[in-house]
Amino acid sequence: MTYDVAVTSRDGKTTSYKVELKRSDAAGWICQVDGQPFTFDSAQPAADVLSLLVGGESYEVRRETAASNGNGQTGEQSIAVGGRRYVVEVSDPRSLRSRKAKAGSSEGPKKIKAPMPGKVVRILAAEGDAVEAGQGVVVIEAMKMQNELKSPKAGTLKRLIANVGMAVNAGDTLAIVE
Amino acid sequence: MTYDVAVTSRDGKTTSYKVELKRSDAAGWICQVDGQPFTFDSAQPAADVLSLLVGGESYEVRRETAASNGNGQTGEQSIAVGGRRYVVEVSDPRSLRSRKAKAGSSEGPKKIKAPMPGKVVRILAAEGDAVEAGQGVVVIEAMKMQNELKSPKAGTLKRLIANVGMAVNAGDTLAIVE
Amino acid sequence: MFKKILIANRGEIAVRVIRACREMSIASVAVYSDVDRTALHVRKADEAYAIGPAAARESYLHIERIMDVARRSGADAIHPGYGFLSENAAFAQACEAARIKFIGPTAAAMNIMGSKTSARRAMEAAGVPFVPGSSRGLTLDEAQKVADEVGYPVMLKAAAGGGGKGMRLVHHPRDLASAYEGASSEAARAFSSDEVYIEKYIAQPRHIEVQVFGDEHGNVVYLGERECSVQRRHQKVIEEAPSPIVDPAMRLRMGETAVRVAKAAGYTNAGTVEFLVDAQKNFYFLEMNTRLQVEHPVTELVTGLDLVHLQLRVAAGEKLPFAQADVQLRGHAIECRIYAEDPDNNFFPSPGKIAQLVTPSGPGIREDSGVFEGWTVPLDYDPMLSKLIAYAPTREQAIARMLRALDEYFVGGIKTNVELFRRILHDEDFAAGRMDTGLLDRMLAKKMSNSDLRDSAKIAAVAAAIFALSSAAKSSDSMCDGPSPDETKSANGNGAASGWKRTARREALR
Amino acid sequence: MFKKILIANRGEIAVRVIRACREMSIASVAVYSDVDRTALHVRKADEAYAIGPAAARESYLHIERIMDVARRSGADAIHPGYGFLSENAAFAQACEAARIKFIGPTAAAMNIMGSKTSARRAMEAAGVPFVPGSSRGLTLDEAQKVADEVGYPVMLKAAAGGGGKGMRLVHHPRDLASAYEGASSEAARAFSSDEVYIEKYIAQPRHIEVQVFGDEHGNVVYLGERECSVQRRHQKVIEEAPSPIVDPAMRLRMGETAVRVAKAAGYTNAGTVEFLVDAQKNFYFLEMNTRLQVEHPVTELVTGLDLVHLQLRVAAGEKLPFAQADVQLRGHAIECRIYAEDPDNNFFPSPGKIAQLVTPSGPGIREDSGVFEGWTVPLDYDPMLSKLIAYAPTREQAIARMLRALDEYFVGGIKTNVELFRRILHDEDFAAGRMDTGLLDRMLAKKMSNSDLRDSAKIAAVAAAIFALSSAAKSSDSMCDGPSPDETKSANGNGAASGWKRTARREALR
Repeated sequence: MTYDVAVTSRDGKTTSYKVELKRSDAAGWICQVDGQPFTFDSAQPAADVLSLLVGGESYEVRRETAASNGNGQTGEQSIAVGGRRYVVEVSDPRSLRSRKAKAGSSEGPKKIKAPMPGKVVRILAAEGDAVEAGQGVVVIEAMKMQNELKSPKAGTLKRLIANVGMAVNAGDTLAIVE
Repeated sequence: MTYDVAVTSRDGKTTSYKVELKRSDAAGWICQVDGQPFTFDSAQPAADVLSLLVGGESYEVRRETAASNGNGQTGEQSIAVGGRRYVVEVSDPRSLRSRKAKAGSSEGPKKIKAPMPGKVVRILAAEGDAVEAGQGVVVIEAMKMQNELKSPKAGTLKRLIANVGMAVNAGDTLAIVE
Repeated sequence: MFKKILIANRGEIAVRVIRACREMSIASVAVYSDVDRTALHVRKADEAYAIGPAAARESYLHIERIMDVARRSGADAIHPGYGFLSENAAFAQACEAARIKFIGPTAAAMNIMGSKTSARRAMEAAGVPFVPGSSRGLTLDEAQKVADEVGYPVMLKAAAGGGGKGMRLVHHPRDLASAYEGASSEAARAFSSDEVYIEKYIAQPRHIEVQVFGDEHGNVVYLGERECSVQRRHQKVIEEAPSPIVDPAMRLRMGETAVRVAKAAGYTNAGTVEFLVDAQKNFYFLEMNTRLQVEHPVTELVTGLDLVHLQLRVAAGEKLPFAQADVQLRGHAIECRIYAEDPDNNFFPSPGKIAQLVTPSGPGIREDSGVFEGWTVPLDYDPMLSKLIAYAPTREQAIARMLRALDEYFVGGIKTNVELFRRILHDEDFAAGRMDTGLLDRMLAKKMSNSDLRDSAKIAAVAAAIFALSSAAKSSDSMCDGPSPDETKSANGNGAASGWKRTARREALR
Repeated sequence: MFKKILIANRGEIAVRVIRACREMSIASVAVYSDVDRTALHVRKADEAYAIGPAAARESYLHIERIMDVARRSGADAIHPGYGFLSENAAFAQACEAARIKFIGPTAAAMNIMGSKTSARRAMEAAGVPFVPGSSRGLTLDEAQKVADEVGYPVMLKAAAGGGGKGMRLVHHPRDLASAYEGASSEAARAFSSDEVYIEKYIAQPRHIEVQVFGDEHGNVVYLGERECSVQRRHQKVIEEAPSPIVDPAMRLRMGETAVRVAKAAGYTNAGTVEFLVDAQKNFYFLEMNTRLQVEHPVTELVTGLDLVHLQLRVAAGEKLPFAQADVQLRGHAIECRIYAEDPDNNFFPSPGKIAQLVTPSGPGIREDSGVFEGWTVPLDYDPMLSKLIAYAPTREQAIARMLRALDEYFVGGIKTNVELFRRILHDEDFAAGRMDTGLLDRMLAKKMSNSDLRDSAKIAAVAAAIFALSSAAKSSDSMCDGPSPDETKSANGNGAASGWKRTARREALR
């Protein structure tokens, strides 16, 4: 089995690996990463947990799927190695779903989405305004905290969906910058 | 739905209850135990866990099924209320399984079974010997501990299956007293 | 001693108090809102009663409903925890009226301390050192005058406030008006009072607080200090005891000042006197919190005391069982507040279902948690999940121990700030004890080094592939019955867990 | 300090040592047998290597294989934990030969203490008080003579023994022969030496031990005592510190005797001197355990020290970082050894899969565990799952706290002795500190009161019915798709958990 795996670390850098899992002659397993041999032993103590021994080095690995947001899209899959988390995207050449998954990557005008449920308490820019990257556009309040949603890029505030007092769900689009 | 529930506490006493679960007029539920009304609220925080509120009193209840023993028979079901455990046997009048379950209760000659896997290290009585209730018959060693298996009743050691050095599984019959 | 105590709170602090009740053979009564029916505090209490919908003001802030449960259940005392009604004098009065003991200070003492301006008047009379500024709520015009007098930068604060809400730092006169508006509107929402006042802003101050405890026989002691300078938006993130910069002489001075504060207010039970400390180690009275603090465990670990047990005994009229001289500090304790929030996304709260939960344990580790695996964190309340506390003989060991515990801590399904703590505890300035309330913001401004984050990416990639393979396996397994050869041959139950192997094998045989 | 330490053990103690290594930034190397591939110590270590099949003598007792891993991994020290090779002088010698530091006493010191008879000779020379009896292994004939001299009852003991194996109490001369046979054969199996000796039996003695610690510069200190009188078949069940009967004067006498014992053996690192204490508080040397004890955490909690950190530092050649005068005891600590065994069935070991695991936490609770939910406890080793330790300012509070923690503790799928501890901690004699090594057997002989066990049977019955209904529901649910109305209407994810309600509703609508 061969998988294309895109690994994104917390600093946003994404690296892609081609991982081929093959049975070794012995009880162990041989894996090729980007064509280079990679030998290890793996066991699964519990669901979503792997214990990997790579040449003696012990790695505890956990998988998690982030809670699905308001839009019913299921959240991203991430892998924690020891204390470090990576967002991963696995595509199996033979599967369609994974290719579909890739599609969602953001193109065209950038949306400002509500990252969680809450209430809009202030609007900081008007439709048509020019906005800087990182400039505050909408303030929502949730769990007694006010949070300013910033423009992802410099441009024009093309659409403003949010209005003060409006209740929003995670994932709702509040404004569009172009 | 009505169930017959046999509850056995750790001191061996068994009490039987007839439990009828019925919807109440309100959102809550009405239950009759042996014909007496019994009102409560129930929620299930996780699998095998119940939170019962009975007139305000909060009970955390957990269900467990003991590990199946060597013979593949699945173990007994028990219910823990707070710190206390009870072995329960639920029979649904409409189901056959539960009646079958009842069948297994010990009749006729009493068996001395290995309560867990181990090795027979000593035999303390010979076939045909008269044995007292509680008299040692077989000694098995497991987890570095020697344990003496005693006769469940006074009688004759009718059969002796175990012999020194023999490896035994949980549930294996080692001897029969009649 | 009390027979039955109602806990007017939720989350970890409710569980904390329920545990203390159990340890003292006192019946505990929980209250819960609709979204908390299966919450830990409901399940651990001896009794539990619903008090309304999710919105706090309809449930945990609803005095009448809580008093009604207290009467119905026959509770003879109420513990308010922190937050919610804990510093609400009206609630304390309602308890007095119902002849139910409020476990905390008197309503009178609360009223003095409840408004920062009245607190300031009382404390100035007692000769407690203050940061220059106004001692009462101000109009915008007045605010502008006072700001000019004490000089910029200045801090706007909600008179009825606490926990950083309704606070604004102003560097330039031109920003004062908008900040004033923001502070007072936020204050209005948070405390239903828009009164704000002004103080001179102390650059890079430390936040150090002193735990005090008073009985109802006039005895007041201090139980050492807590360093709480690691903050974000004026919210404490890490607390420790003792403070790395407080020596015995300074501890004595701060402690005695704190006791003077408490006595000036006729204070009883547990309280905390917060000080700002400048670079020259001068300390200024900030406010007094008339409740048990979130961070009380670090004081418990270094003093060997149990502050909640003590609260109950003192509230029941007992004398403090020890004198000031008996209080000895030993070792070092650090607390991390584990929040359901996303440090990579502007610290937005991240409510939702906890799909996996692995909590640390072992030597020197204490966890006060309000959650469990499978619990869905409601979005209606403060997103704190639990408090992780590490104790060790020295500060250096306590930091290393906390890092070990954080490595063991895993919360799946929602985002948490666990990784943030790793970063803070690895920070040079933090390790050296060079802290001020700006430390965290400066740290967050720095970019993380990639090397630090990427060296196990390859492992992650391989693991992801293995998981993919094993889930592919499950679907196929479900179709064929009977265990695979490996399952039967596995040495014990644990061997059989390695499901992906046999599938990969199957793959290879194709 | 060491760069990399191999832990030649498994279970909770291996995890305990690995945690200490992490806290001291030392790489840790685990070894494991075939059944332990997914064990906690393998997963928590930085490195892990297989050393053979389940049988201990093929893996955890196999010196060559462990030394081989040490060499391959480049470990510069080995921590033996307790049990297995921890008191095996040959292993210590193998380490010396390989220039790998053995974290414990020298092989020479072990040899002196390893055989009780040689230990006795050395200690008698140092003027340490002893129970009358023989000071060497005896033939049956000799045993009979000595027994007649000191008078019955007498105790037969394995010279190479420890932990109660190969011990027999003999009340009458006629039972001596069979007991001798049993003791020596058990000794042969356990320690591959059938040497046994005899001691006068002290009626209703207490078992109190003193923790000692020596560095490699001639300094030896004592760290207070542990009361270990609650035993079953000479196996400790509950340990606490301090002992309820030891006052400062007695502590001083026992401590100084223990230090004398250690010095007489040229002892270094952590060790424990066990004493028998009779009704008049006379204490007699029992044996010295040349390793870290299972029950070391209670000493850590009352002294504020970390004994494993200390072991590593002392083994690395550091001086003890404190003097005897600096050792202060504070508060009270109790440890319960949680075993996979069935108290209702003659304490038979109960290996198997841990289907559910809920562990206690919160104030004053420490758990040192070697297991996790889903782990299958192998039948090849000691069935201890974890150690639960409670700390509080007073013994009374510590007992109450432990009871609270036991109520929170739940292990599903296998039998444990958790309920046994509830019973012990509720016992009047235990509560009063009236303990001797016969306490537990006497307690177990008593029948339990029914009232104590049956009053929530009705709740259990109702719960069983609800579970039955909800499982019935699941099967039917799986056939119909789409959520039930309740699921959609539930306030948050938690509400939806109450699966049985909607089924019951369906039932009612039929």
